[in-house]
Amino acid sequence: MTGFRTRWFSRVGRGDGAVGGFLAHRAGVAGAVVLAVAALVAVIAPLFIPADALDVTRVSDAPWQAPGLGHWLGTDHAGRSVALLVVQGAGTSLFVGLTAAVLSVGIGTLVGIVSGHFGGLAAGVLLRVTDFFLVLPALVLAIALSTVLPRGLGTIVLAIGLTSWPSTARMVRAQTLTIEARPFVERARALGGGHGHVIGRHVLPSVLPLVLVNATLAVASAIVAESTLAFLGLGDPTRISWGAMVHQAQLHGAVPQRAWWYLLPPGLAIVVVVLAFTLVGRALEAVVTPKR
Amino acid sequence: MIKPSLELKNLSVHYGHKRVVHDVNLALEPGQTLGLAGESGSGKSTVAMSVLRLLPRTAHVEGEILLDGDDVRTMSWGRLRAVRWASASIVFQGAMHSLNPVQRVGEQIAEPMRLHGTGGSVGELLEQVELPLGKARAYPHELSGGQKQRVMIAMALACGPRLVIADEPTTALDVVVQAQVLGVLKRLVAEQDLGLLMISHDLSVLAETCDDLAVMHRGELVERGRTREVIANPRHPHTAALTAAFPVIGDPAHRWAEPAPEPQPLLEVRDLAVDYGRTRAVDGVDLTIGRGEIVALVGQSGSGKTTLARTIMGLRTPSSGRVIFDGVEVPRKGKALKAFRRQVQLVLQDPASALNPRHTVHDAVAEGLRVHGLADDEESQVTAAVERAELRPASLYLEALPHELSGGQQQRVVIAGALVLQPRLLVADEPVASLDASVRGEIVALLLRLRRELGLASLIITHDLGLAWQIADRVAVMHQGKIVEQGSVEQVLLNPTHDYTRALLRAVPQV
Amino acid sequence: MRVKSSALLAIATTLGVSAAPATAQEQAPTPVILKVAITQQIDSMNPFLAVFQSSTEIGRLMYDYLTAYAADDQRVTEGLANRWEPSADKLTWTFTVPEGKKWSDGQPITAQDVAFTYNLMLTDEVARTANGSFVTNFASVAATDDKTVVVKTKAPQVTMLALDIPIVPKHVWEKVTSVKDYTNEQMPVVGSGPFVLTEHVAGQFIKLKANKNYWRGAAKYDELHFVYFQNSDAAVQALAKGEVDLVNRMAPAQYESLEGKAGVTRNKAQGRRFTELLINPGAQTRTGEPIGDGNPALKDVRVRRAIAQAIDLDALVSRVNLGYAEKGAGLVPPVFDKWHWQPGTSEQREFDPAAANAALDAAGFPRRPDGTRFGLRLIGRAGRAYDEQASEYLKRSMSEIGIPLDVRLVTDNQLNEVTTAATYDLAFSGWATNVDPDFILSLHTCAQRPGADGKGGTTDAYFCDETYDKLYAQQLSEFDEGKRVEIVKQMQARFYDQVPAVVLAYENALEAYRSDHFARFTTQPAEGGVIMAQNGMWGYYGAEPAGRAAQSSGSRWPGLVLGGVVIAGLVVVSVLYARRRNATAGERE
Amino acid sequence: MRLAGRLGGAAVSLLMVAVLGFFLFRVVPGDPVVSMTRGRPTTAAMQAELRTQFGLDRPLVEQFWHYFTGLLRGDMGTSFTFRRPVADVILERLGPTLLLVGTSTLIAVVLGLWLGVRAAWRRDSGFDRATTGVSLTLWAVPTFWLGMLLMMATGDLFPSRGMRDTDTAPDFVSQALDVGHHLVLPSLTLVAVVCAEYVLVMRSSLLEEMHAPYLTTARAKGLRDDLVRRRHAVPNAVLPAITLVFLRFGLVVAGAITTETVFSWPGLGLLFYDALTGPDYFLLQGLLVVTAGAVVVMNLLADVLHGVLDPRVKVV
Repeated sequence: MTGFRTRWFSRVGRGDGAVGGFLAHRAGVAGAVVLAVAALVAVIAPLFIPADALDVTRVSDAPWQAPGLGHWLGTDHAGRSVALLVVQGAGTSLFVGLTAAVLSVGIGTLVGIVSGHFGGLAAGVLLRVTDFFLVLPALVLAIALSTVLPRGLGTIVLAIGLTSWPSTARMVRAQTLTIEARPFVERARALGGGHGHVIGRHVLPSVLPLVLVNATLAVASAIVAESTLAFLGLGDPTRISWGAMVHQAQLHGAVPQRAWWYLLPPGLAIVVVVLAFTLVGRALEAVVTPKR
Repeated sequence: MIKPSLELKNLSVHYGHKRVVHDVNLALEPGQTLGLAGESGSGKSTVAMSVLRLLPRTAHVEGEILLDGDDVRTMSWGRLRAVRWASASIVFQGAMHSLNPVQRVGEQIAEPMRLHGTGGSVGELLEQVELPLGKARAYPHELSGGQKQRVMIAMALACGPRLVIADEPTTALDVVVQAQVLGVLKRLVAEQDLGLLMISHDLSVLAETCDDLAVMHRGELVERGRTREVIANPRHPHTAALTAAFPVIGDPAHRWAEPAPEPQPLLEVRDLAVDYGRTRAVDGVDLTIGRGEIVALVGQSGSGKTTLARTIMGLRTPSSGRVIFDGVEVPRKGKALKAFRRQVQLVLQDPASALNPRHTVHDAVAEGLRVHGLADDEESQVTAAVERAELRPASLYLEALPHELSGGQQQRVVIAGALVLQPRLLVADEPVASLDASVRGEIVALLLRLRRELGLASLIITHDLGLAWQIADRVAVMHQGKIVEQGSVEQVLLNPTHDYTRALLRAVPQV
Repeated sequence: MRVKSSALLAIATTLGVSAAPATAQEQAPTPVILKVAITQQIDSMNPFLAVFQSSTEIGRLMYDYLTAYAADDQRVTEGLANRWEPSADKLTWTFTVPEGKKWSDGQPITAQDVAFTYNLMLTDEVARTANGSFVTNFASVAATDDKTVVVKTKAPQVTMLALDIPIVPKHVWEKVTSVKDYTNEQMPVVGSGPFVLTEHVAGQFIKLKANKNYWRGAAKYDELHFVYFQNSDAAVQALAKGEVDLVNRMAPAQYESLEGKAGVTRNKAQGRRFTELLINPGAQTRTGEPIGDGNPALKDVRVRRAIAQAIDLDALVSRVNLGYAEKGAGLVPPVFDKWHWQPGTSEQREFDPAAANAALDAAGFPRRPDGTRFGLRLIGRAGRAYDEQASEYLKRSMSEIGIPLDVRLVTDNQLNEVTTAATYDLAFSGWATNVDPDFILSLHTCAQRPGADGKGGTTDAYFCDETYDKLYAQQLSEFDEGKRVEIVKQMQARFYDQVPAVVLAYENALEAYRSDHFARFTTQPAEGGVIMAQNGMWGYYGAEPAGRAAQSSGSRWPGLVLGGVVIAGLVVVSVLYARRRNATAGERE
Repeated sequence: MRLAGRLGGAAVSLLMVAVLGFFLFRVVPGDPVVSMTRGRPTTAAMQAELRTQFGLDRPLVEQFWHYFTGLLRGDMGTSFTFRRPVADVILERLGPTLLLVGTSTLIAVVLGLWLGVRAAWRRDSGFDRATTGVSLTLWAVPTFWLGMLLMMATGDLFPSRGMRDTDTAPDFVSQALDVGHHLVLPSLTLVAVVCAEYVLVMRSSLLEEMHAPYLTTARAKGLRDDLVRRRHAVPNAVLPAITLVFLRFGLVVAGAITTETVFSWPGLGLLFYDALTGPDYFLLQGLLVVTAGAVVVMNLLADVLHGVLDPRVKVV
């Protein structure tokens, strides 16, 4: 659909029996391994890539080479190695995904807990605002935001973070309400515990695991969102990211030239990493959600 | 020789390595009524489900299950489907969830009739269970708990089976409603000469309905005999524990509370009223609890007794009236309210949910101390409270998480959490309702011992008149937000003056 | 497995069956259609309102102007008027509209129509929206008879033979009450040009039919369709597939991708566009107030020259334009060779980083210990391949002379905003030029700078130079073309010398067409000229079909049917599958 | 009572959208008049004239008031780019978007719910693993990339752009086939991604119902397995999925931006993308109001429908 995918199905893990749980865990472990490798590549690989290899002004290889011995994933429109570009792009995509998710989940958690725990006017207004943002087509808003703000990674992070928090807020609010309805919170109140005590000792610890799950899935959708914005030409053009590579591929006519080696790798990288985050999220969820 | 309509031979069920039912032998003649008693986890429901082969695929079943002489285990699917509901039907536990929420109940009753091609009409069946015909068009959520259970019964009778299995048919129901549903079931079984296998944790319910009684304990059948004999002379210690857990009102042996001296008032409730929106939940209640006195507040669900308790605790704001504690009006907010809460502690019905699943026993018990900033010497205070709640030695339990404890132990933790603040009044909302029969006696004894040793007064909120008889000095009966009768236990329970109290007492099943 | 293969079989059979009628259809005479890809939106079909390049290009097909530019050498030639005569003081112009030219509905075209159109623009300010600049200097317009129009101007105007104003039929437009609300989409739209607008679906396509009454003679094919594409990538792809016949504005890589493609002929033409690098010369408003935040070092012309000298224009042309451009010099591209200026050997700035370094040292900007002199910002348009790539090269070139670049690629709007507010040091810009160089030259006069409030400016580079302005005023009233050319070249030399901007390259216009559908197109100019985006309609008008046999629309039928069959097949398969499952489901739990 | 409350909430949301739409896009940098006239011979006076024509020279508050009162009358202003009423422009593009999104949603719903039910019912079977795995993967696929890939892979089989060819015979059948032919790739792209979500939602929703006691009741009655599923499990489990479908449908209208961009599909998404480069204020505002309005309306519809399907929920 859009780059902005809500995480409705994140309830999948629940209701799975022992067998399903095991499966989810096994897939989750695989996902975690993939992520670890991707993170390692993102951090370490740039150190080994010679600066000249990705500088369009310095590369001397022929552009549009199909995969072969010299470049095993071929070259792009400027003669750069697609393989190196994908490796270089991992850093940007992961960085944006992580920070945007942290921002989004942070806002969402704060709003969710506040509107769930405190009643009254403020909560009502917060709820209204949350609902309002939920209604707004996130992609439209993010595009508008990235047009308003100066180009750069910060803008992308902000645009994604500011438009994707409502689902987290909803979820956290629902969870807060559930927790607050539990007898142990009533017991804490009866013991004389105030807002700080109830939130700090009961609500937050109970919400956090779900927030963690949500954050993991949020990274997945943030990476897709980043690639979407980059594809629409709204990314940070001075950085290589997977979405930006697809954008470049389209800009320079990879489709009519059938340059599959230019189009395929960045997209596959997105799919693999997003899938890995999703699998890890699901596995975490299966662990976190108490069995009924 | 009549062929038994149901015969279980060496029935064993296990899930993986976990054995739930072990070598059970049981036979049921046509028209016979048999009660199967046991605590949660005793395997009684597994036995019931195995009869129609309804256990999950992971269950491993051994032995024979003969339904009218045919072994259910080896039937083809087609044959099994034909047998289901036509030969034996089930009245499920918790009709709330056992009915399809988005289908009209009439349709649900008619479904097996169409399927098995049996005649009869939904109207007739509804009439038999004393429900108006119009209810056929209702959705389950539009019916009360009792009505739903009647629908379940009507459904069970739809295909004219010779055997009805009733699995905890009245568990979630109020005493009065329970009596009505049991009445219907009993009448129909007698009228139609049905075989009945009834499963319950409540001996008194079984005693009222069944001629024969079997008791299960940890997957094994430990006792079987005529109901009266089993109850009167239990041979197995577990059976004895079960019978003891259901106090007989009026029986001095079941009255554990020792007579208390004439007390001075500790808590006084004056003309209290509480509203939920437009409904008045508590309507002009006067109630006094003396120092060291145990008062039972009884009534059906929805009578307002829980709201009253919450208001006394200061967790709800009353619409009018006053609550006076130790001569001082209870403040409604701020530090003073916090200080008051040290004096009055709450014990909730379901200990499993009253404890934060992530907090250790130590954390849970110390929570009150931390809230009130009394954390110095936390260790010894917590240990003392835990041991006082009879979890000894405390060190065994302090680092445990709630789910590692049994229900009774959990309730003791909750009580310890209350005791640590050295309160003067305990408000206990159904403190034993969710506990197994054998455990409830221990908790009742603990509450009495605390009163004896610490002079701790209690307000026990309960629907269970037997519990009131067992523990309380005085009883207040609440009905539709008002206290209709109060007085000493003997006076109210043995010589009730109000019609409602009489109705409540009549509904209590008699062993 | 069985199910799958049977589904495949079903698809195959249906395909074979449906292919037959498709071939049969080819016998019927189908109209010959030229399909052209456009990537820019159409803002309006109302010629008084349409300002987009794509709209004006289609406007040229619907309406002739008073005069036209010849296809081969762009000289002024017959439009609706075939004769014109200025008075001695150059203030009164008399145009003759000959008899015999007809509107597409058969009505005669007369001088009345011309006078009506011009007068409408003089009286209705909304009608001046698109082409108002041509008439601001008009004093009066009158048709003395059906053949003669007399235009009086307030001051001598050199563009009197380049009035790019579509002449509209009086008998249609005199009924229009509000020009603003008139969409001009009463099909078919009455016009005087070689084609008649017959259908317009916004965002999708525009259909025109050949005007049988066109005074030059009807076009050699039947219909002209413009098909809207979101990006040139899609357009190129469509050309490769034969979905469209003509594509322009291709990126070099796209152009190269079509090399050797059967049935496709490429046209590398001299373009009317140039790309430049703005160097903020210390922007000021018309009143002399500083505006924006350009680096003060750039006020020094020696610094600007050094920067220009450090840019390897040849490398940019060969690596970024992939050779599809000519090295930049003056403001007028070589396609207009009359006005085009190339620096002489004495004026020429050769690429020489060492000299540039020395010049900067001399200008008082020595290198600091870290090797840099000062940093500059470079603003470009994100999503424009040229800017994205050229900025990398510039970054490297500038670092050679100790100037680290901070590259910021922004949206179109932001780029506009930045250049208008002069909040740049270096920025990419570019213009398309006209036959007459007046407009492109006017952009660099002092008067084009914004007013004191920072608004109302149309300046390109915030250039303000006394010498340049004097020359501009001179050429404006110079009616001797030879002398005017000389002045225009002097102006370009001055511009080159003062470097408020470096003209980087004159881009080639890269076009391609289906030569299996259309044998040839008329280019303008004849040698190395463009097919689309001409100063005229010759490219479309002169297209010659390659013979009817090649025109076939049957080729896409199999695919089309396949699409339907795939969906239908899926449905059938799932139904079958569900049936089969139902039959066996009874035995399961 | 509750319906009235929901209507009120929806109205408030729309109001906020209208306000936000106006001010958000006024912050977008760039002078639309400069954009409109770029590369053309224009004088400052002509630019000023254009500004007056579009009311851009008046104070922001006044512009807002004008826009807002117009909105109430259904007048969304005039598009800079198209020189026509925004409402007309949007209405014209609504059709293609609804066609694309409608077709895809329909296919995705049918396919997704069916697969989801199958997968959940046979949990952990090969079918389940395959379906869930494919769905999770598809969910991770960026739409635009999938679209480009499909385009590249299918080669000349399908047209690469737009909704119609210009030279198709004017009769209805040819036109319909032509549109269908163009529809295949974009709708396939949308279906792939949307469907994945429906599969996962339907699956998890049914899994939640799998242990519901009423299913045991149904089995005990002697119902066949597929009857238990069709008559009892699915009617309960489908409710959240249906609600989701409606919510998503509202969002998809705006969400087709990337698909429409890749395939040059002449719908609202493409229009939005084009309007941004203007920036065409009135068109952007109108689009935001319409797309957000679609979500609001769909939310409302989802509520009403939920009330109709689920007897436990009372809407009126």
